[in-house]
Amino acid sequence: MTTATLLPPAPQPAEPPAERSNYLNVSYGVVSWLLTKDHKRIAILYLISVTVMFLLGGVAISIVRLHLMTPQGALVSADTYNRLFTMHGVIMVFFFLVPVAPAVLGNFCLPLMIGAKDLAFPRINLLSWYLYVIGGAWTLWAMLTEGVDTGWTFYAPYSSQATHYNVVPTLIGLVLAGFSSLFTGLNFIVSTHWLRAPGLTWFRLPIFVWAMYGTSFISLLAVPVLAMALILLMLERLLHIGIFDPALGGDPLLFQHLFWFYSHPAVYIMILPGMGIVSEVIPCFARKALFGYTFVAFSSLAIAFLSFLVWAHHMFVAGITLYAALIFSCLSFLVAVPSAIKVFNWTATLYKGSIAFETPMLFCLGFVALFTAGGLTGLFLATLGVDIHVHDTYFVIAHFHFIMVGGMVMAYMGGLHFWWPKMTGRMYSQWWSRLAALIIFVGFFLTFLPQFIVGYNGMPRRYYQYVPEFQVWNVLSSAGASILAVGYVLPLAYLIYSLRYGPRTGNNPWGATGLEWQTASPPPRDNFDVTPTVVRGPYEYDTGKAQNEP
Amino acid sequence: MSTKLVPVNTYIVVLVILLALTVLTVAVSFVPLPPADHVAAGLTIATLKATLVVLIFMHALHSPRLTWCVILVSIAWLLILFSLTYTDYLTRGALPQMPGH
Amino acid sequence: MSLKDTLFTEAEQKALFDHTFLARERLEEQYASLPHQSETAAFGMWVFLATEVMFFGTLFLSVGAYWCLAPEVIERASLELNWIIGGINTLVLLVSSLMMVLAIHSAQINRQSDVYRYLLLTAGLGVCFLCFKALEYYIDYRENLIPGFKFDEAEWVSRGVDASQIGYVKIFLFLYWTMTGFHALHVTIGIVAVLVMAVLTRRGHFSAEYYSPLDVTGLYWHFVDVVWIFLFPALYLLGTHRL
Amino acid sequence: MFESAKSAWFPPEASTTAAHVDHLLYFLLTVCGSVGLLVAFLMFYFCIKYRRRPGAGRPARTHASHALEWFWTITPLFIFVGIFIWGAVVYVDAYHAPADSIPIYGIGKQWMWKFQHPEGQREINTLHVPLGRPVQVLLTSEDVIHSFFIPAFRVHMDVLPNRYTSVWFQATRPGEYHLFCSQYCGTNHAGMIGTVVVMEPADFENWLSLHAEGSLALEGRKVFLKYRCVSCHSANAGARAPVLEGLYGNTVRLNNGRTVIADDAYIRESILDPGAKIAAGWENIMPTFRGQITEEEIYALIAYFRSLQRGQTPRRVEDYPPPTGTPPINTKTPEGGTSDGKASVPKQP
Ligand code: HEA
Ligand code: HEA
Ligand code: HEC
Ligand code: CUA
Ligand SMILES: [Cu+2]
Repeated sequence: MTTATLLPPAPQPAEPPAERSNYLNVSYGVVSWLLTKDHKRIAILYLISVTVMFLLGGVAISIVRLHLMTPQGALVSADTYNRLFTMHGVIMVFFFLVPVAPAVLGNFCLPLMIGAKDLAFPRINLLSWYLYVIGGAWTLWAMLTEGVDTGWTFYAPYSSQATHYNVVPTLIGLVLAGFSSLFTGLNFIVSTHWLRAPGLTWFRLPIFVWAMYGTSFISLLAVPVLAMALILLMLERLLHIGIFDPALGGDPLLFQHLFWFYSHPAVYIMILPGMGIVSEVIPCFARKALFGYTFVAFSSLAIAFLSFLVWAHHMFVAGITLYAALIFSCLSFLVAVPSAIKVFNWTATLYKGSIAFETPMLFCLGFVALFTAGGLTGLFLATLGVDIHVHDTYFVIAHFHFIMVGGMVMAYMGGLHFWWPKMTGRMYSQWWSRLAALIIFVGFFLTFLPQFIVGYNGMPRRYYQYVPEFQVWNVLSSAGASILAVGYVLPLAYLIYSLRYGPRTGNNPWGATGLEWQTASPPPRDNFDVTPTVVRGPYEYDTGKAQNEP
Repeated sequence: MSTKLVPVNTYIVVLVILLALTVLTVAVSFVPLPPADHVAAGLTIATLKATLVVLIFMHALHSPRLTWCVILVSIAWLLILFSLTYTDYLTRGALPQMPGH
Repeated sequence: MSLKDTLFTEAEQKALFDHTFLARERLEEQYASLPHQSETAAFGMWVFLATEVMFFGTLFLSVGAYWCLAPEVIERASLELNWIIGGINTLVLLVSSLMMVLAIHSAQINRQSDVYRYLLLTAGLGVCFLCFKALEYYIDYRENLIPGFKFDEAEWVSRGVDASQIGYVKIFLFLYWTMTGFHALHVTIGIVAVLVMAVLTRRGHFSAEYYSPLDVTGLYWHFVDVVWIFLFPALYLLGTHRL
Repeated sequence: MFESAKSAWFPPEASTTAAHVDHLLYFLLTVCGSVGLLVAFLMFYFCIKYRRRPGAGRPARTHASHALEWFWTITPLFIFVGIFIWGAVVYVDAYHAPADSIPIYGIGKQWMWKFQHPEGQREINTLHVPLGRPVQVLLTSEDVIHSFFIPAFRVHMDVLPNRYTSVWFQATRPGEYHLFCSQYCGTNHAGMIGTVVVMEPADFENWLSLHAEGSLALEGRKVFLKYRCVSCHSANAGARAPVLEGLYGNTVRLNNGRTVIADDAYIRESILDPGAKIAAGWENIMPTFRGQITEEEIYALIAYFRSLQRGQTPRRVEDYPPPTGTPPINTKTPEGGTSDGKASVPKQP
C-alpha cells in the first residue's frame, strides 16, 4: 500500500473503530439524505448527479466524434448532429463543469477547511441542489425529446426566431441551474466571512478557500445577468417582440454582450476551483509550503475581478466597433497575468521538495501542463490579429478543451482522488488510478492536439461535414476520444469498487496539514468533535505540524 | 443588524426629503430639455434618493465595513457592465462603412 | 402520545428530524450565538441584494443601449407612459419604506404591538402599490401600449414616430413591461414576507435581542423601493412632459 | 484542385493579410512556445531531481522571494503588451479597406452566399476576384447571423441581418480557395460553403466581360425609377428631395446639426429608415421602403449612387408619379442642403 512510503503524518489519531459515528452512518434512509442539511451529504448528492450529467454529455459527444470520422459524416443527420453538440456543450458547461468543483468538493471541504460545523445557510444549500436537479432534469427532458440545435451560446436571432426546436424549456432549466450556483456562491462567501474557526485569519486560509471565494464572487455577480438575458430571449421567442432580432428592430449584439458578460467570467468559475485544488495537492505531495502564498491567494481575487472586463473578446469579428475590440483585447491580456503568477508559483513549489507521485499528484501535474498549454493558446485568441483567422474554428475548440478537459477535469479528478479517503474513509487502488491518469493524459493529447492544426487550417466548428483535406486530423481526434472515454470509465469502476472493498484508511492517509484532515475520515456529523483553534498557516509541511497543532 | 438606535425624527425628515425630491424630478420632466439632460437629471436625483434610503433606512450608515464593501462592489460592477458595453454602443457609426476609411 | 410519535417510528423520526432541514432550532448549530447568527443573516441578505442589482441592472442596460441607438424615439415612447400613477406609486413605496423602518425601530425598543401595526401598514401600502400598478396596466391596455398583444402602429405614426422606427417603440414598451413586471413580482414577494413577519411578531417570536428575520425582510423591502426609485425616471421621465 | 489540399499541415497563404497573420502566429509560437517549454522543462526536471527517496526526511522550507514574484508578474505583462500591439496593428490594417478597393456586394442567407460585382455579374457560392487588387466585400444577411470566412486569406467577418459589415483582402496567389460560413446558422450551416477563385487580372477582365447583363449601377438606375425615387429625387426644378449626385462618400449635414459621411450604411438607412437621419433643410417626407425593396436592390442603388455624376439624375416624367400620400412639390427654397454644396442642393425655379 503506497501510503506506507509516505512520511509518518503528524501525530495521528489511532485507526478509528468501524462503527464510529460519522456523517454517513449517523442516520439512514433515503429521506435522511433527500432532506439533509448536512453539507457533506449534499456534496455526495451533487457528486452523483454531476457524474451522471458528465457521462451523458460525454456519450453525446462520443457520437459526434464517431460521426466526424469521415468528411461527409458517418452516422447521424445534420439536425441530429447539431442537437448533439448543443446537448454536449450545454450539459458539460452548465450542469457539469460549473457546479462540479464548488458543489461537490467545495461543499464537502470548505466548512471543514474553515473549521465550521456547516455552511451559513444549510437550507439554501439543499435548495440549490434541488434547483440543480430540477433544472437538469427539465433541460435533459427538453434536449432528449425534441432537442435544441442552437449551440450552447444561443445566439439570437437564430435561437429567438429561426430554430424550430425546444429552446424555451431548455432556457428555463438553465436559469434554474444558474440560481443553484448563485446560492452556492452566496453560502460560500457568507460562510468564509462569518464561520471561520478561532485563529483562522484570512492568510491562514488554504488557497482552495480563496479560490472558492473568487468563484462564488463571480457567480454572484454574473449569473443574474445571464438569467435576465435568457429570460429576455425566452420572452422574445414567445411574444415575437424583437429585443435581439434585427428584423424587429432589435440588436443581436446586445444578446452577445449579455451572454458573454456571464459566460466569460463563467470560464473562470470553471477554472478557479481547479487552481485551488492544485494549490492543495502539490504542496502536500511535494512536502513543501506553497511558494508565494500571498501572490497565489491574491491572484485568485485578481482573476475574479479582471474576468469581468474581457467578455467581448468572444466578439472580435461579430461586428463590435474597432474601439471596443481594441479595449477588450488589451484587457484580455491583463487577465492572463494572475494565471501566470499561479503557474510559476506551482512550479517553484516543486523546487527542492520531496515529491511523491500518488494519483492525485499525477492528475494535478497533468493539470498544470495542460492548463498552461491551453492558456497560452488563449493568448493567441486574445490577439486581435490572430483571432480574425481562428475565430469559431476548431482552434477555439482545442483551446477550451485544453483548459476545461485537460485542465479542469484533470484537476477535479485530482481533487476527487485526494479527498476520496476523506469522504469515504476508503482507499482506491493506486495501480488502477495511476493507469487511469496516464490513459486520460495520452488520450487527451491525441484528441485535442490535432484540433489546433485543423483549426488553423480553417475547419469551422459546428460542422457536421467537412472538406476532405481535414479528414486525417479528425480521425486522429476521434481515435483519441475513444481512449479518453476508456480513461474516464476506469475511475468510475475502481472508485465504486473501493467503496465496498477498498482498505480503510486512517484519518490522514496523505499526511496533509490542512484543517480538513485533522478530524476523522469520514468526518462526524458535526465535522469536529471540538471546534479547532488555528495557530498556523495551511502548508507547514517542513515542520509537519497541522494548522491546529501548537 | 443595526447596532445604533436612530431617532424616529431622522426617519421622518428623510422621508420628507425623499418626497420632495420625487416632486422635483417630476417637475424637471416638464422643463424642455434635450433627452440627454432629462436622463442625467432623472438619474442624479434618483441616485440621491437611493443613497438616502440605503444609508438611513437600510442602516448602512451604522453597518460594519463589510456591508459597505458589498454596496460599493455592486455599484462598481454595475458601472463595469454599463461602461464596457457602451464602449461598443457609443462608438457605433463613428467610422464610415466604406473603403478608404 | 404526540402526533409525531403516532405517525413515525423512532427510527423514522431520527431520519426525518435529526439533521434534516425540518429540524427547528432557533440557534443553528454552526453559529456561536444569536447575534452572530443575526449578523450573518443580515450580511447574507446584503450579498443577495448585490445579485439583485445586477439582475435589474441588465434591464436598465438594455433600455440604455436602445436609448443610445434611437434617443428621440425612446423619448417619445416614454411620454406615453402614465407618469402620474408612476409618481403616486413612488410616493406610496417611499412611505411604506418609512413604515418598515419604524417597525424595526419599534422592535429595537421592544414595542411588539407597534411592530405588528407598522408591519401591517407596510404590507397595506405594498398592496396599495400593486392596485395602482394594476390600474396603470389596465390603462396601458386601453391605450394599446402592449406590443405583440394590443398595439397600434398607426397611432404611433400619427404621434410623429417614423414608420420604420416603431420597432424601437415596441422594444421600449416591452422592456417597460418586463421591468415593472419583475418589480411587481418583487413587491408581491415582499408583501408575503412582511405578513409572515407580522404573524411571527404576533406569536411573540421577536425581542429587542433577536429580531433578525425582521431586519432581513426590511433590507429586502427597502431594496425593492430603491429599484423603483430608479425605474421611475428611467422609464417614465425620459421625455419632456406637457401639461 | 484546391490549393489548401496540397498540405494538411498549414493553410495556403494567399493574401497580403495572410502573410501578416502568419508572421504574428510565428511570433506567438516562439514566445509562448518557449515559455511553455520552460515551464514544462522545469516541472519535469524538479519532479525527477526532487522525487521522494525512501526514508528521506522533511525538506527544509524555501522562503518565498518577493523580487522573484514581482519579476514573473511584470515580465509577462510587458510581453503581453508587445503581443497586443502587434495584434492590434494587424487587426486595424485588416479593418480599413484601401480607398481603391473594388467593391463587391455579398449576401448571406440560409444556406448560400450571393455576390454581385459592380460590372453586373451575379454569383452564387463562388466568388471571382482579381489577383493583386484590393477587394472589399460588403456583407449583409437576409435571415440569421452568418460568418464570411476565407481561411487562405485569413479574413473573417460575421454577416448580420439588417446591418452592413465588410472585409477586404488582396489576393497574392491565383487558385481556388474555400469560403466557409463559420457562424452557426442552422441545419445546413456546414453546407454553406463556397469557392473563391483568384484570377490573373487579364483573365478576370475577360471573365467580367463575359455574360455581363449591364452594370450594377445601371441596375440601380432601373431600381431608382422602379420605386419612383425619381419622383422626388429628380433633376426637376424645386424637387421634393435632395439630388443625390456626388452624395456617396461626402459629408452630409443633418437637421440636428450633426454631420455624417454618406457611406453605404447611411444610404441603406436613408432608404429603410428615412426618419432616422434627416438631411438639413429637408422635410422628413420620404416614405420607408422597408419590406418592399430587397437587399440586392439596395446594393444596386448604392452602386448607382457611387457612379452618379453631376447632371445625370433623371428628370421626373409623369410615368413616374410619386408614391401615394406624397405631399405636393415644395416650391420654398430650402435653407442649406448638404454641407459640401455639391450634393442635394435643390435647383432654383
Ligand atoms: C475554463 C475555461 C477557460 C479558461 C480558463 C480560458 C482562459 C482564457 N481564454 Fe478562453 N475560452 C473558453 C474557456 C476558457 N478560456 C471557452 C469555453 C471558449 C469558447 C466559447 C465558445 O465560443 O463556445 C473560449 C474562447 C476564448 C476566446 C474567443 C475565441 C473566439 O471565439 O474567437 C478568447 C479570445 O480572447 C479566449 C481567451 C482566453 C484567455 C486570454 C484566457 C486566459 O485566462 C489564459 C491565461 C493563462 C495563461 C496565459 C497560461 C499560463 C500563463 C503563463 C505560463 C505565463 C507566461 C506566458 C507568457 C509570458 C506568454 N478564450
Ligand atoms: C465543459 C466541459 C467539456 C468537456 C468535459 C468536454 C469534453 C469533450 N468534448 Fe467538448 N465541448 C464543450 C465543453 C466540454 N467538452 C463545449 C462548451 C463545446 C461547444 C459546444 C457548442 O459548440 O455549442 C464543446 C464542443 C466539442 C466539440 C466540437 C463540436 C462541434 O463544434 O461540432 C468536440 C469535437 O470533437 C468536442 C469533443 C469533446 C470530447 C471528445 C470530450 C471528452 O473529454 C469527453 C469524454 C467523456 C466521455 C466519453 C464520457 C465518459 C465515458 C463513457 C460514459 C463511456 C461510454 C462512452 C463511450 C464508450 C464512447 N467538444
Ligand atoms: C416622397 C419623396 C421621396 C421619395 C419617393 C424618395 N425620397 Fe429619398 N429623400 C427624400 C427627402 C425629402 C430626403 C431628405 C430628408 C431625409 O434625409 O430624409 C431624402 C433623402 C434621401 C437620401 C439621403 C440623401 C442625403 O442628402 O442625406 C437618400 C440616399 C435617398 N433619399 C434615397 C432614396 C431612394 C433610393 C429612394 C427610392 C427607393 C428615395 N430616396 C425615395 C424624399 C424622397
Ligand atoms: Cu451560415 Cu453558418
Ligand atoms: Cu472568454
